[in-house]
Amino acid sequence: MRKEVFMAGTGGQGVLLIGQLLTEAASQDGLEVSYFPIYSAEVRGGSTTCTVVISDDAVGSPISGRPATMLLMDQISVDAHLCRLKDGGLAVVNSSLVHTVDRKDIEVISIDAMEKAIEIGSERIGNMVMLGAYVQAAEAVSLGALEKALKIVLPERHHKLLPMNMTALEAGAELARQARG
Amino acid sequence: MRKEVFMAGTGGQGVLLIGQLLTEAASQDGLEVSYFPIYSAEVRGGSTTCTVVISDDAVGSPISGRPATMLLMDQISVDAHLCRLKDGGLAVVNSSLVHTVDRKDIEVISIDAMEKAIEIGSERIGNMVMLGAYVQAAEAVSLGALEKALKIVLPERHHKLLPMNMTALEAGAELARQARG
Amino acid sequence: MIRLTVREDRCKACGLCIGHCPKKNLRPSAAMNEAGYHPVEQVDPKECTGCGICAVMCPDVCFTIEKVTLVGERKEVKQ
Amino acid sequence: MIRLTVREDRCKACGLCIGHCPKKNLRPSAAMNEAGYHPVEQVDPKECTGCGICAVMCPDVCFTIEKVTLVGERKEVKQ
Amino acid sequence: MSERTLIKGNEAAAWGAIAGGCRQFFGYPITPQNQIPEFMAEHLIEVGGTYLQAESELAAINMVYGAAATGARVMTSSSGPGISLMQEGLSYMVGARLPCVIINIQRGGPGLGNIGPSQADYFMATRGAGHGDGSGLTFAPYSVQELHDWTMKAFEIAERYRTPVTILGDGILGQMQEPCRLAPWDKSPTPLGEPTKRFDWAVGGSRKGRERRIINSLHINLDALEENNHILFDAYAEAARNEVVWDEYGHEEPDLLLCAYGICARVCETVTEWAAESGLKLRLLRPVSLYPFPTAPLQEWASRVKRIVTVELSMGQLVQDVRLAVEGRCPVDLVSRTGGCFLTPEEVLEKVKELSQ
Amino acid sequence: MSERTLIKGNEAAAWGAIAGGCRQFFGYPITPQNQIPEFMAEHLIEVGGTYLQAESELAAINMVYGAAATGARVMTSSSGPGISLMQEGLSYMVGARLPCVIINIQRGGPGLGNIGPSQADYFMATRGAGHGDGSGLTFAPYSVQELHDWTMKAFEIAERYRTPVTILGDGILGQMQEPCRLAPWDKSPTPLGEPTKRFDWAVGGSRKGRERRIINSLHINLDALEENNHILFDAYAEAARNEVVWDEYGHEEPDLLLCAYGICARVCETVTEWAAESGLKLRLLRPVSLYPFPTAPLQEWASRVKRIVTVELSMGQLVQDVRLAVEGRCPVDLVSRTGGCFLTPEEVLEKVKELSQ
Amino acid sequence: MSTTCDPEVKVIYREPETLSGTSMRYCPGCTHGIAHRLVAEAVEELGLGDRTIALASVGCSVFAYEYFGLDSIQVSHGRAPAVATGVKRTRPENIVFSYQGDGDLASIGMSEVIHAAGRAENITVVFINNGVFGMTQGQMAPTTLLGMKTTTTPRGRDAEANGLPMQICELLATLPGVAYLARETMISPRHVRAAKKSIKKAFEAQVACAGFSLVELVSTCPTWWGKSPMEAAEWLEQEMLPQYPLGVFKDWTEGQK
Amino acid sequence: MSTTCDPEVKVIYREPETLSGTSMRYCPGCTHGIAHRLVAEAVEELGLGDRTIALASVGCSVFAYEYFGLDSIQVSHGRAPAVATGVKRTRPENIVFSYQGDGDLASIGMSEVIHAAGRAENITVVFINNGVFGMTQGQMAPTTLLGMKTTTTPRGRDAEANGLPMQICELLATLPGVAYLARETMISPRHVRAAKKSIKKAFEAQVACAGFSLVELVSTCPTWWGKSPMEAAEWLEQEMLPQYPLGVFKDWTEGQK
Ligand SMILES: Cc1ncc(C[n+]2csc(CCOP(=O)(O)OP(=O)(O)O)c2C)c(N)n1
Ligand SMILES: Cc1ncc(C[n+]2csc(CCOP(=O)(O)OP(=O)(O)O)c2C)c(N)n1
Ligand code: SF4
Ligand code: SF4
Ligand code: SF4
Ligand code: SF4
Ligand code: SF4
Ligand code: SF4
Ligand SMILES: [Mg+2]
Ligand SMILES: [Mg+2]
Repeated sequence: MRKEVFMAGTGGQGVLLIGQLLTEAASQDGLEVSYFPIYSAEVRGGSTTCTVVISDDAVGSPISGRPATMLLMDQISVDAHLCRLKDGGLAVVNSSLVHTVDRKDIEVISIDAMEKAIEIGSERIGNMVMLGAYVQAAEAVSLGALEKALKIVLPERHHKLLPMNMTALEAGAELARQARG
Repeated sequence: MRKEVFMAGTGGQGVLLIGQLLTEAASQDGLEVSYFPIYSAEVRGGSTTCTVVISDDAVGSPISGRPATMLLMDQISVDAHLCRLKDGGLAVVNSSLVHTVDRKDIEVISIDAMEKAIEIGSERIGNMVMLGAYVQAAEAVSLGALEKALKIVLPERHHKLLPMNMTALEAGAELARQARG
Repeated sequence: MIRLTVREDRCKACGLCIGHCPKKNLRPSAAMNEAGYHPVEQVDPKECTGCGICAVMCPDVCFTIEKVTLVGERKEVKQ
Repeated sequence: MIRLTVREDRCKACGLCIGHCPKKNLRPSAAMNEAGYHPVEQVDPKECTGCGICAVMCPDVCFTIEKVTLVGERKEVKQ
Repeated sequence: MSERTLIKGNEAAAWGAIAGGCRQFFGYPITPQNQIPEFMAEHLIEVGGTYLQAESELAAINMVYGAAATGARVMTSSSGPGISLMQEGLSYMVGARLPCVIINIQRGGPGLGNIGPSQADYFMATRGAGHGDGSGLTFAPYSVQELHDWTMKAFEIAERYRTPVTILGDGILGQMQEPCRLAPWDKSPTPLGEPTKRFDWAVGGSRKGRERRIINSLHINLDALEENNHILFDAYAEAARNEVVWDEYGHEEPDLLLCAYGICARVCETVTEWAAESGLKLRLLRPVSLYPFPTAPLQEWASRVKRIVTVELSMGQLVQDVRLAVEGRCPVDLVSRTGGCFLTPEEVLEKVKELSQ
Repeated sequence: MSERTLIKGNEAAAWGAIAGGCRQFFGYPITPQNQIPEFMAEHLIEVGGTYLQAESELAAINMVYGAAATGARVMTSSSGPGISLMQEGLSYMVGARLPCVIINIQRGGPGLGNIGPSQADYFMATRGAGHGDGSGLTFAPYSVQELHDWTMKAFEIAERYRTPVTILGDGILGQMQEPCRLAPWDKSPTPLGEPTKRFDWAVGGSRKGRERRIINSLHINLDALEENNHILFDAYAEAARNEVVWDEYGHEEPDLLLCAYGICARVCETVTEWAAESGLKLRLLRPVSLYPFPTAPLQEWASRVKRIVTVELSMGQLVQDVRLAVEGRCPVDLVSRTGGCFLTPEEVLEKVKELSQ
Repeated sequence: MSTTCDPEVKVIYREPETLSGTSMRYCPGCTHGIAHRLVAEAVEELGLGDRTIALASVGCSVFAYEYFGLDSIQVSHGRAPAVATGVKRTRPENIVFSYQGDGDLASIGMSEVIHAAGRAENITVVFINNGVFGMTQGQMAPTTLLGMKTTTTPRGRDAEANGLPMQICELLATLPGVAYLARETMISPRHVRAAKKSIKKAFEAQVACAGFSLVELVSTCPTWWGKSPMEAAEWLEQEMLPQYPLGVFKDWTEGQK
Repeated sequence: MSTTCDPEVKVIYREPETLSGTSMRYCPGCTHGIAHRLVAEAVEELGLGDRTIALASVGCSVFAYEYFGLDSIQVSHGRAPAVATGVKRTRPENIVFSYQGDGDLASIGMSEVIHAAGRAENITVVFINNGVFGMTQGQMAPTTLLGMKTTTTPRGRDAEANGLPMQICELLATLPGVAYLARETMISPRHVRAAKKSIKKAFEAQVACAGFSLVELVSTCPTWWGKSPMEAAEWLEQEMLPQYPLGVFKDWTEGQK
C-alpha cells in the first residue's frame, strides 16, 4: 500500500501544518510515512506545497510526479497543480476559494471549508476541515491517530484549541461523507 | 643521441650557471636540450644540482635516474650522487675539493679546477674550468657554442669578463685532454 | 494640483508611507492585489501637498507624484 | 668568572652578537662549521662581563652564559 | 522498538551527531542545511559542547582542524559553495590525518545555482578534499533515519581511519520529515574520555609525562610525503575491506540493474515496485558507502544483467564509478537531471522502460 | 624558423599569455610557480595591462571573475593549495559562463605537502571547478615550448566555449629551462578590440545604444539552471568534437601502450626508446587535452595491445580516465609515485618490463 | 491670451530609470528597497547610468541585478570588493559599486573589503547592516547586537560564546585608502535624505578617483526581527543606533576645502 | 671553614626548555630566530610550557613546530587564528598561540585575525612584520613600504598600482575584543627586552581570559632586503619604524590599575 497526497495552498493557509499532522498521524498508526515540503527561495509569499507518502512498508519515493490524491486550498493551487493529479485520482478542494475544476477524469470532493470553519469558531481552522475531509475520503489515517498527532504537533500552549481542531476535523470528515453521498 | 649530465655542488659554486651555459650552448649548436634545476625549500644553503639533457632529437625525459655523465664540484656532491652515475659512466670531478672517489667501474677525470682558476685570475671561475673539462671529455658541445652562450647568459655588465671565462673554459678542456692522455 | 499614483501591483502594504504621511492622507484600500496585499490609497487626493515623503519612504517605489498646473489658469493668475 | 659557550654548529656568522657586544669581545673564528660558516668566538674570555647582550641578540640561540664562582673563595671573602 | 519522532532530515543528522559524541560544531549558514547549525546552537550547550558560528566556511573548516587536532569529535556542515571553500582545509585534514565529520546537503550548482536538491557534488565528495592525493571517506544515507544513524556512526569511522568522513545528503533529504528512532545523548562534555589519552597523536591538555606532539601536513622531504600518502591509502584500502556498505532491493533475477544513492535510491525503490507491476524485472543496487565504493557487487551484477542504469541528480558523476566497476561487462546508462531539478518515479520508470527495449 | 630563447617553463607560460592577448593578471604567490606572477609584474605594464597581487587566491579568482565579466583576457596562476581555494570561484565562473585561463603548476600534496612535482591535482582539474556540475577545459603541455604555446592558445579556446581553461603543469615543467620559440607581443592594451563589441554578454564600457547585460550564475528557477547546465555540457560536447588533442610516439605495433601526460610523458618517451633497445615494443599515447579526454584513440589501442600502463605522479587519477575509456578491453595498470616524488625513466622502464612479463 | 487648459506637469517623484522597473522580492517594509532606490537615484542624478556596473552579492539582495537598470554582475558570497577590483582595474572608465549585506561584507567578506579599502581601490560599496542574515532565515551576523535572539543565538547573542558586534565603519576609518565613509539609516524621511546625500558623495569620490568609498546603511529586517516595519524602525533607532552611531567617518573633500 | 673550590654556577643565559633544541633554518641574522626565542622564554617564565600549544603558519616560520618544544600544529596559510579558535574553544585550559608572518596574517589571513579579535577569542598572536613574503622569495606583502622593490614590485611599490601599506595594530586597535596589542621590534638589546615584555603581557592576557592579544614584531628579512643583518636593522629603524611606529596600542590592565 502506497498512499500519496500532494497538498498546496498559499502561505498562511496552514498547508504545511496539516501535512505534518497527517504525517504524524500515520506514524502514530504505525505506518511508514514521509513528508516533503517544497521550500522556496523567497522568504515570503508564493505557494506552499508538500507531499506526504504513507505506506505500510518502506516509503520508497517521497516524491511523486503524478500523485494519486491532492488537497488543494485555492484556485491558484488548482490551476498550478491539478494537471499533475493521476488519472482517476482524488482531489479534495476548498470550494470557498476554488471555483473551477477543469478535469473530468478524476473524483473531486468540494468542501466549503471556510464557511464550516467560521461556523465552528475560527476562519483559521479551514485547513483542519480540509484535512478531516481528506482523510475521510482517502481513508488515509484514523481520526484517533490525528487526535494523537494534534497533541504532538501543536505546541503545548495551543492545546486548549485541541477540541476546536478536533471538531473541525470531524466536521470535515462529515462533509466528505456527505459529498460522496 | 641522448647526452645526460648531472651537475652538483654547494650554493655559490656556480653549478646552475654552468648548467645553463651548457644548455644555451647546446641550443646554439642547434641541438635540443633541457635544463632542470632541483630547487630547495630552504632559501639558503644546501646542495644545488641540475640535470642537462642534450639530444639531436626531441629531448624526452629531462630527468635521469642514472645519468651517463656527472660534473661534481665537491666531496659532499660526490658522496651524495656518484652512486647514481651509470655503470661505465664519466665523472668529471673537481679535485681541489674532492679527495676520494669510490667507484672503479667508471671513468673519472679529476680536474684541479681551483688551482687553475686562481692561476687564470679568479677563484670564482673554477666552475668554468670544470665546464671546459666536461665538454671536452663528454664531447657535449663546441667551444664556439659555449662562447656564444656566454654572451647570452652573462648579463651585459659582466661582458668584460668574457675573455677570462673563455680562457678558463679552454684551460679546462686542455686539462681534460691531458687527463685522458 | 497634485497627481499621486500608486502602483498597486507593487504595494506590499508595509505601512511606511501611511505612517509617515504628514497629512495622514494614506490608508490601505479594500482591494487586494495579486500578491495578496491591500494596496495603499489616498484618503482625499485634494489633501495631498505633494511633499513626496511617501515616495521617500516607500521601499517598493510605488509612488509617482506630479504637480499638474493648467497652463491657461496660471497665465491668468500671472497677469 | 664568566663562562660563555657558543654552540658552534648553530652559529651562522650573522654578526649581530659581534655588532652589539659592548666589549667588542666577539669575532668570527677561523674554523668552519658544517653549514659552512665561521662561528663566533670570544676575543678574550676574561674581558666578558656576562652582560648577556650577545645572547639577547643571537637569533640562533648559540650562547650559554654562566657566572662561575668558587664557593670556597667566596666564603673566605665574606669572613 | 523505541519510539519514533517525526523529525526533519537536517535535525536528525544533528541529533545523531550529538548522540555520536560530537561536542564541537563550527559552521556557517547556507540553505538547505540551516537546521543543522541551528539545532547545534540550541542543543550543544546542553551537553557541555561548543557551537560557534564561524565567519566563513574557510574559517569553519580551520576551526574544525584545530578542534580535531585535540582529538575532539567535531563536525561542520554546509552545502556545495561552502564545501568548495573548504577544499584546502580538507586537504590539510587529510594530509595531517585528522578525523572529523562533514555534512554536505547538496544544492543545485554550479555557482550560486539554486537551493533545489542535487547530487552534483559527488566528484568533490569522492575525489575531492582539494589538491593532492587522498580524500576522506563518504557515506550517503537515503532516509531521515539513516541520516541520523550514519552521522552518529561517522565519528567512529573517522577516528578509526584518521580521516575526514563526509555525509552526503541533498536538499530533499535535509528538508523532509520522517519518523525516526533517535539515539540517546550522553550529557558529558567528553563522553569518550580524555582525547589525548585515547589518541597518541592528539595535542592539548597537560603535556606532563608525555612527549610533545605535532600535527602536520608538511613533509619537505619528498619521500616522507610519499610515505604519508601511502599510509593514507593503506587506510582507504583497509576501509575498502571493512566499510563497504550497499543495499539491494527488488527482483532476484532482474533484467536491468538500477544503481542510485540517496534520494534517487528512494525514487528507484518505488520505480522497482511499479516496474514489477508492468512485468519489468528491476533490481536496485544502492551504494551507501560511496568511497569506498561497492565495486565487487556491481561487478557481479554486471555479468548477470543486460544493462545497468545509473540514476542520479547530476550530469553524470556516480555513473563514472559504476563504469569503473563494471569495466565494460554490460552497458551502463544514465538517467539524470541537473541544476536542482529532481527526478520523479514516473520519469525514471518511463526512461528505464525506454532503455529496456 | 624564428630564434630560440632558453627560458624557464613558468616564464614561457607567462610570455605566451601576453602573446595570447592576456592583459589582466591577478594572482597570489606560491611555489613552484612564482616566476609567472613575477614575469607579469615586470611585463604586463609594458603592454598596457594590469598586474595585481591579490590578497589571497580567493580574492584572485574573484578579481579574475570581475575582469572576465568585462570580456577581458584574464589569467591567474597558482599551485594545488591555491587552486583548492579557487574552487568556489571557479564554479561561479563555470556557472556564469566566463572565459579565463588558470595555470596550475602542481606540487606535492595533500595539505601543505611539499614543492616537489606532482600530478595529483588531475581530479580537481578535470572534475573540479568545485561544487555542482560542469568544470572547465584542461590542457597539459609537456615542454617549455608547449607551456608557451598552450597558454597562448588557451585564451581563444576559453572564449570559444565561454569557459575557464586550465593549463595543468607541474613543478618540473615550471622550473625547467628549454629553448623556446617565443611569439611576438602586440603592444596594445586591448589587442582584440572593444570586448563589449566582441561579446554580446560582456559588461562595461558605455551602455549607450545597447541593452543592459547581466553576468550571473543564480537560477532560482530549477528548470532554468538545468537549461544552463545543458548549455555548459553542450559546449563541452562541442569541445570534445573539436579540441581533443593527443600525441603518439613509439612503435607502430606495440605490445604495451603507455599513457602519460605532462612531465611523465617526457619520461615515457625516453622509456619507449630505451625499451626498443631491449626489444620491448612500446608506444606512448599522450593526452594533451585532459578534458575533453582522448577517449577514442585509447579505445582503439585498447583493442590492439595486451595492456595499457598509465604513468603518472599521483596515487591514480589519470588512470581512471584511461579505464573509463578502455572499458575493460584490456588490462590497465598504474606506475606512479606520489607526494612530490618523481619518476625516472629507469624506474618506469623497470616496472613496465615487469608488467610486460 | 489663451484660455486652453493644457496641463503643465512637473514631476515631483518618479521611479529612476536606473531601476529596471521589476518589482522587488523583499519582505514588506524591508529597507533594502529604499536603499536600492537611493542608489539608483544617486547614479541617475550624477549622470552615471550609462557607465555604472552594479555588483549583486549573496543575501536577500542577491536579485539586485534584476532591480537595477544597469550592467550587473552577480558575485560570490563576500567577494564583491574583489570582483569590483577586477572590473575596475580592467575598466577604469566605468563606475563600479557593490551592494552587500552584513553577512556578506562583515562576516565572510571581511578580508576582501579591508584589502580593497587598503588598496584605495576606486570602488563604492553600499553596505546594508540589518544585524542578521536575512536570506538564510535569520541567523546571527557579526553585527547582531548583544542579547539579540536569532536562529543561531536562540538564547540571545552572548559576548563570550558568540563574540562582539562588529563595527565596520570604525574599523575601515583607520585605513588611509578610504576616501569617503559614512553610516546612515533610512528610518525617517530626514534620514533617507541624509543617506542619499552620503551615497552620492561616495559615488562622487569614485568619479574623482579619490579612493575607496563605503556607505553603511543601518537597515531593518522586519521579518527576522519579528516586528512590523514601523516597529522595526523604532527598534532600530533605540537599539541599533547606540551600537552603530550615524555619521560621516571620512570625507576626502574635507581636506580639500 | 672550607677551602675547597666547589664552583657555584649561576646561569646568566641558557636556551629555554620550551625550545626543542633543533637548529633553525632561517637565514643568518633573520630576526625570526630572536622572536622564537622570546616566545619560548615568555612561555617558560610564565610556567606555561606544559599546557601551551604552538601554531606554525605558512611562511619562513613554517617549521616553527620543529623549533618550539611544545605541542604544535602546522596550519594552513593565513588561517591560524581560526585554528587557534578551534583549539581554544575545545581546550580552554590550554594556552594557544599562533606565529604568523605578514603575508600570512595581513594578506591572506586578514579575515581570520579580525574575526578572532572581534570575538575576543582568548588566544595570542605573534605577528612578524618583515614587509615581504620571505618564504616564496621576496614578493610584496601588504606591509611592504611604498617605493620598496620586491620580486612582484620590480619598480618599487606604487600606491596606485599596488595599494598602501597595511597597519595591522592600528586596524585591530579599534576592536573592543582586543585585550593586549603592541608593536615592538628586535633591532637592539633594548628593543628585544621590550619585545619580550610585550610578549609576556600578551600571554598573561590569555591566562587571565581577558581576550585577544597580539604582538607585532617589526622584523628584518636580510635576504630579500638584500642587506647584511646589521644593515637590515638600521634600515628597519630608518624606514620601517616611521610607517610602523612602536608602542602599546591596548593594554587591558590599564583600565584595572
Ligand atoms: C559560500 C556561501 N556560504 C553561505 C551562503 C549562504 N548565504 C546566503 S546569503 C547569506 C547571508 C546573507 O546575510 P546578509 O549578507 O546579511 O544579507 P541579508 O540577507 O541580511 O540582506 C548566507 C550565509 C552562500 N550562498 N554561499
Ligand atoms: C594557500 C596558499 N597560498 C600561497 C602559499 C605560498 N606561500 C607560502 S609562504 C607565503 C608567504 C609568506 O610570507 P610571510 O607570511 O610574510 O612569512 P615570511 O616568510 O615573510 O616570514 C606564501 C604566499 C601557500 N603555501 N598556500
Ligand atoms: S505626497 Fe506627502 S502629503 Fe501627499 S500622500 Fe505623500 S506623504 Fe502624504
Ligand atoms: S510604502 Fe510603498 S509598499 Fe509600503 S504601503 Fe506604502 S505604497 Fe505600499
Ligand atoms: S656577555 Fe656581554 S660582554 Fe660577554 S660576549 Fe656577550 S655581549 Fe660581550
Ligand atoms: S648572533 Fe648567534 S648566529 Fe649570529 S654570529 Fe653571533 S653567535 Fe653566530
Ligand atoms: S528577510 Fe529581512 S532583509 Fe530579507 S527581505 Fe525580508 S525583511 Fe528584508
Ligand atoms: S627569507 Fe627572510 S624572513 Fe625568511 S628566513 Fe630568510 S631572512 Fe628570514
Ligand atoms: Mg544582513
Ligand atoms: Mg613576511
